[in-house]
Amino acid sequence: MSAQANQAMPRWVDLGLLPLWNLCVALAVAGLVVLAIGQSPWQALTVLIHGALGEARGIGYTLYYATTFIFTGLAVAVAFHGGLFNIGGEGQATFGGLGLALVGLALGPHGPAWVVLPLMVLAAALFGMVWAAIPGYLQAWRGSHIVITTIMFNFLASSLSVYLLVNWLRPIDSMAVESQSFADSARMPSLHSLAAWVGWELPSSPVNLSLVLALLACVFVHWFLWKSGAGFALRAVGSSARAAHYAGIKPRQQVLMGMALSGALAGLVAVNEISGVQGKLTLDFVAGAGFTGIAVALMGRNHPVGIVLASLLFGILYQGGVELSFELPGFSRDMVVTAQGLIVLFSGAMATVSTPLFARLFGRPAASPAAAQVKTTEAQHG
Amino acid sequence: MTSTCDAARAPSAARPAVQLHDISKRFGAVQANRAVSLSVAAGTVHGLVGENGAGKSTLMAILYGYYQADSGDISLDGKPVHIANSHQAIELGLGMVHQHFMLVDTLSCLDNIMLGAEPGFFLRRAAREVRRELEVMMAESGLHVHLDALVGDLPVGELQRLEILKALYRGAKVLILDEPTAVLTPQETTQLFDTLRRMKEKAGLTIILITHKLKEVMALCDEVTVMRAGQVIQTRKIAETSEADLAQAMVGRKVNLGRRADAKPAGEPILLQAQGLSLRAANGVPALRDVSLQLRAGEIVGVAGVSGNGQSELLEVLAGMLAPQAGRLQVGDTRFDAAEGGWLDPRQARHLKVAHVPEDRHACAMVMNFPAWETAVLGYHELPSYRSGLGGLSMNHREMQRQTEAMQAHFDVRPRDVSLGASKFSGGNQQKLVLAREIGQAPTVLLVGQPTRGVDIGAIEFIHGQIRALRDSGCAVLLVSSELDEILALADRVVVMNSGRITGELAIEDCDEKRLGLLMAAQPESVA
Amino acid sequence: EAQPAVIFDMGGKFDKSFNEAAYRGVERWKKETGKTYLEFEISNDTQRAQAIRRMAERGASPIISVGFAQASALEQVAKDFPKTQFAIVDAKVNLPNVQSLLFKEHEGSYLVGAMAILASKTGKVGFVGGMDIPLIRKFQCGYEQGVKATNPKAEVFTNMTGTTSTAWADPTRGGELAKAQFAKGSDVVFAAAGGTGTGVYQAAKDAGKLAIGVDSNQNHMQPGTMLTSMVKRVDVAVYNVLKGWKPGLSDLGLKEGGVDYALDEYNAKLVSPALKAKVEAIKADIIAGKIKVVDYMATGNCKY
Amino acid sequence: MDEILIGSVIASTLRLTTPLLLCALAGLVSERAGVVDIGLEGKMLFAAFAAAAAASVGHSTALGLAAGIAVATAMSLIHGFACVSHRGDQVVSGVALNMVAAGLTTVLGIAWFAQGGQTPPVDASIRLTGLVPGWSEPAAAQAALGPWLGALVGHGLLSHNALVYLSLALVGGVWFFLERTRPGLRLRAVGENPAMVDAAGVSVAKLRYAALSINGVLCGLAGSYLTLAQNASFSPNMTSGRGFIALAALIFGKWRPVPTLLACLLFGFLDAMAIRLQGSSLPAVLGGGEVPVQAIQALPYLLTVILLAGFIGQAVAPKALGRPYVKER
Ligand SMILES: Nc1ncnc2c1ncn2[C@@H]1O[C@H](COP(=O)(O)OP(=O)(O)OP(=O)(O)O)[C@@H](O)[C@H]1O
Ligand SMILES: Nc1ncnc2c1ncn2[C@@H]1O[C@H](COP(=O)(O)OP(=O)(O)OP(=O)(O)O)[C@@H](O)[C@H]1O
Ligand SMILES: [Mg+2]
Ligand SMILES: [Mg+2]
Repeated sequence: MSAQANQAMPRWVDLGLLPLWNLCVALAVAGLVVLAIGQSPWQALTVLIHGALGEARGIGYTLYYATTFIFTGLAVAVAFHGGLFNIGGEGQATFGGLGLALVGLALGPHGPAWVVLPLMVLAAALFGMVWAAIPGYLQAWRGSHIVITTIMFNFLASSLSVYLLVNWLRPIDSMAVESQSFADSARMPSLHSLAAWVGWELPSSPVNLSLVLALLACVFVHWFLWKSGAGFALRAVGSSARAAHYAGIKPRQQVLMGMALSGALAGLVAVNEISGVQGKLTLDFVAGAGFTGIAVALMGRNHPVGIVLASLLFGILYQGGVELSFELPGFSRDMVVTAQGLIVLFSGAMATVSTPLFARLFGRPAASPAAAQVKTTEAQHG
Repeated sequence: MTSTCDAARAPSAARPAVQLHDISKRFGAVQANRAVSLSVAAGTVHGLVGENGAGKSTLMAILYGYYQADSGDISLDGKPVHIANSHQAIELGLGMVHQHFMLVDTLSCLDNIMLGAEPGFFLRRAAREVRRELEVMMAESGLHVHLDALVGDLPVGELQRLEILKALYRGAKVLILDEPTAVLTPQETTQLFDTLRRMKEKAGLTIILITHKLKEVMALCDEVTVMRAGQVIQTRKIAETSEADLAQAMVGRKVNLGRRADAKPAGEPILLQAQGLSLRAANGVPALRDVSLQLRAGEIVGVAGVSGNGQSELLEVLAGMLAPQAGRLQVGDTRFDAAEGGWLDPRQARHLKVAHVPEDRHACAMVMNFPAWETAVLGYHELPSYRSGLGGLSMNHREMQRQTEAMQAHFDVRPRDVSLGASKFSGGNQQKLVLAREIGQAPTVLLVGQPTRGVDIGAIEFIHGQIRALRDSGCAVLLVSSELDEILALADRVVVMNSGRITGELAIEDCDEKRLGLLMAAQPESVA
Repeated sequence: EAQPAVIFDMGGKFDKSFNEAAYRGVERWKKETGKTYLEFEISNDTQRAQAIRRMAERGASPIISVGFAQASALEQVAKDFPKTQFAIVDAKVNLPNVQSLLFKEHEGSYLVGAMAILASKTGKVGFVGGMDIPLIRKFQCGYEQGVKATNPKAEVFTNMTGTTSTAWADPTRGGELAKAQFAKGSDVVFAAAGGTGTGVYQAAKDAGKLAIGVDSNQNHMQPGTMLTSMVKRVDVAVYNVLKGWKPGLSDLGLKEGGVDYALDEYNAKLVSPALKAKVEAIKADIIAGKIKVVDYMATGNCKY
Repeated sequence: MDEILIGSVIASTLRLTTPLLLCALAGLVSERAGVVDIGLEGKMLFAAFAAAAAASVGHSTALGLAAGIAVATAMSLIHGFACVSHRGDQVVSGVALNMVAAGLTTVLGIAWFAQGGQTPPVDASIRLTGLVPGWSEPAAAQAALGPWLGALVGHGLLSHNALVYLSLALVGGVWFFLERTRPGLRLRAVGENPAMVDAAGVSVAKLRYAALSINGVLCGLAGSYLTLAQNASFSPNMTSGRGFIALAALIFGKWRPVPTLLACLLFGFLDAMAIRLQGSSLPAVLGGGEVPVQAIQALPYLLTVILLAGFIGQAVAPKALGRPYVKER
């Protein structure tokens, strides 16, 4: 405590070395588990890194996974800045997928991509928005706790989507619970096809134009939260509803708006997964990304830049994990889940455990408490 | 600077109960305490005064084991001690009433008192025992609290008594009080001081009192120590000093808090007029009953009253934070009628150039985790000058920071740092920032509550000057304060509130503490 | 020579059900031939195409996809690798380099339905499905036909476990569903619900009722109360693909031994010779085409 | 509805409520002390695994219970190490524990038992069975007590195992602990205003660790119930989101034991009803067709939302919930 208070760490230690160290600790513990089940941790690590970053295709997959996490991470972060814990990214993404698929199926065969795709993106955002706005409304006007309602809405979304898929959207002769395939104009172009278009050969991978959309979403969220008046109001409500009321901001509207935006972002997951990769509405396409978004947002300190980095980390873990199960017989996918959990634990929840150690090693007396403060505000505001 | 008087060697009539020797404490770059020595004689009241941030609270927190000193020693009753945590401090007979209440709102008074010192595993039996002891203690000390009431439901005066009772119950022989009167009414203060005096005499209690109110020091203390910038400036017997002397020692220059009479032009236009305001609080108790009020350009109207008699609600209703059940309001040419449902809201209030400095700056006036420059535009964030680009959707950070710099410079907010988090400023500086913001847009009406609560004497002088200057420029000011001195020093006209009504109105010439006190205490004749 | 590859679907190769059956098939082949194979377990939608492509690029052949959910992924990849041999279980892919292995689950379900009602003392039997998806309705529809054809007055209680993928791994809820059916008077329950089935069989055991397993022979799981299992010989099919791949559609029913009911030492006491004789007769009728079992997948409804 | 149906709904409600209740009480103790517990799901899952593994290998109920409790408590203490000692984010820590539990139970299960993550079934002789085993069948209970009494009381209320009754008793126990004992008082205070507790000379960290230990024990019981009583073996991810439902129940119950019990009973009841409503028909006015399964399955969740929006007022969380305690003024 006193070491922390009296010494400030250089920025590169705080933002670079320390996170790296935490990651290493997590990997070391995961390595122990790997060892315990009779595998070689070192081999596992090299396969993981090489699989995720070693080749163009692996990188493509990594980016594709990261895209989804950027959306859900941003969704959690936006709500968080409004003082809301949106645990319903799962349902909002599912619902977004429904909206996207309805538009895609209805318009896909009839319009060109530049008309259909934007409409699909809008539909995904809109459906996600609605699915989050209802709990937002209930929280603001009826006082229903957002954590419960969003959990319930996750279940409701999946019931609805199973019902629609099984009874209405599924082609009658198909065994699989999925909609018809979209027309080409309703598919988000993949990056390798775009690259081929300008004469650049890339191996095929699912990373698609949604990645650009995700990065745009980051820029937008950053602008929204810290540059726009609306974001100012949202953050004010998130920090102190009473002060916001004093300042003439209407907390209820902000809660509604914060959730709506959060839901819209979560809804965009469908653009990547459904329009970008599957090309048809499938069951369970969200596959826990909504929950992973919580970890992503919190590890990224609820800041878009942090979220991109955390998403990349998770992308690497997902893709590297797949490679691991390809390459190492007996290395099950559950081992990958375990490693991910350990990384969230050590790099996220226990991120400060080693701080005193590093403060002692690299610390220098702070110039002034004000200077120390500037650093943390920057961390928050980028 | 004459830090000649080493308190440790200061002549003391009785044996010292508490001795602090060469205590130093550093927070980051801030030297909060610099070789502080202090000796408090047993059975006396020792005052500790100093500007905001002088290091008083830190020193006491060290004595109470809440912080560890970087260097220095502590002795109690002449024996050197090491106080590693509050638990040990309590065992050593120290009791502390913190600057901010250390109470749990959702628990009863009794639970709050016995927490940490329960005389048994089962609460029921323990509570019975504690209640018996407390009843004796309350009778002896004159400190009365409703033991079964929830803390959240009680007025601050009672909470203050509760805090003291809590310390006494733990067998405190040395009682440290950190700004105990900041939130008390004059009546409550007098009552508290009577009690403290009695306990000093009867029980031989040693008391250390931190306060910004020099009058109180003179009234209660036997000795007083002045701190500035982490150091002891002087320690004096009370008979050997005066308010002016202390003020000068604290601030390093002469301070004038007295009233400055200004001619008040009569017949100025009415800028705000309220009629028949009635408000029922959430629990159904009427908070305002048929309150009518006019504010004219160029006058300061003081609202006096024992806290909890509707002053806060009046302020909030006029600022649009609460909508009354009945009443009418006219601000400039705009009219509102509660019966028709459309009451002023805070946003509209600012459009109508009504500025509001709320009573509770922590919960209300600032967003604690915003940096200063965001806090400095709160409420005014929709002004065109703070907007830029994208049709006004975007905010103009450069302008916001520039304005904040100007505010900080103009109001001498320290530290002069626009990016520092709002919570990191001391109370006095937070208050200055809020005031700067509210005055900054040249309001026509200023509603201000407790403008100098917890603020040191130098800052009070400055804040008073600003309010006067605003009045002189033609603004109408409504001042709610529990400090009669403040009202007497600033107001041109005083209204007194009691049980949600205005029970009297006096021109400032006719005011004195006694008359006001009588109006404030008067039983409302018939409450229909 | 190319190494074969198997891609298991979401449940994983130890799902005690059809993935596991496929696993047993390759393992048998491995033991007999001493050769090795590649494998992968899917954990999300995207990995299907990724996994199949990876295997194809590595030169694996034949590549066997287990589960209908892999159909579209397989179709994509198989087009890109016309020389590689592919096979898919539970779905039909019309490509010259793909062997599609379908099973007539309705026939097997009909048979165990008949067996259930014959073993029932109350004339009421139950069905617990995982998620309400077409494949499960196919099981349910066949089962119902078997029950009703054998005893027109019989009642069948049908329950689905849930609407998310946890429906396949929720033994607690499975157990509750079974208990609810027992309370309504049913005394035999057929579970087609993946890992959820464990709970159903346990509940039957606890209540002293009978249960019917699915996909693999699950009789050993609760000896004494497992009436039988509706086995789907994915293992045999997969083994046969490895032995000799041939393109086109194989639709495996009772006749081909693709589906069947299981009889072993664990349920020998429950299946009296009389019961066995009746069931064998029905089986023979189906094989002979005397009994036509409606396939839910073909008609999109369960009208019979 | 006849008496057997009512009895079986009652019995089913109690069975389904028990793990929820134990988990919700666990969450209640920790959250009243100011520590958010989103890791209930993971702790219950790991405890279920540990209990099943230990009981089936060691052939002992006590061993199973002890293992379940030990593992869940260890996880709670890790949560404490991250969030209490090192002021880590409580939600992140909870999410992490959930992930680790989901992965590691399966990894260990496969490594140890080679049954795809399942544990071998716990022997019937060491499973927790009903106090009056026979009454788990309505018929036997009816034979003993008569048709109505037997179905409703015998089968519905009295046919359960000790953990079911223990969980109900624990509602009173937790209430008594919180409201009537010294540590309970301190624990409530530390969730509202830790600075006050600190100033009163009581260690905030110790209190929170104590709360987390209780939390671990209760989660351990919840997990053990799943594999030693309700089912006989562990299978991967068998908690299926119940930890989250328990969290919802706890918030629904406004962080108070008795209302939390009612919320859990409500969830249990709605679940039990949904099971029995499958396959029922729409009223004739609405066309009379069969109600879609999905609609019935969604019913409990929908009703929860409606109840929450319509009848339950704002829930006020403990003031210091989720905020790590930093010594400051
Ligand atoms: N927890 C802390 N962290 C960092 N700095 C601190 C902390 N507490 C106090 N300080 C520093 O120590 C100095 C002394 O603060 P302290 O609270 O003792 O002042 P004070 O005399 O009690 O002021 P006031 O009259 O406003 O109560 C402050 O100026 C501040 O800069
Ligand atoms: N965590 C912190 N880090 C750095 N400085 C701090 C911190 N907390 C407080 N301070 C500093 O401590 C000083 C005194 O703060 P404090 O809250 O005691 O003010 P105050 O005037 O006593 O407030 P109040 O008016 O509410 O009584 C301020 O100058 C502030 O900058
Ligand atoms: Mg202070
Ligand atoms: Mg102060």
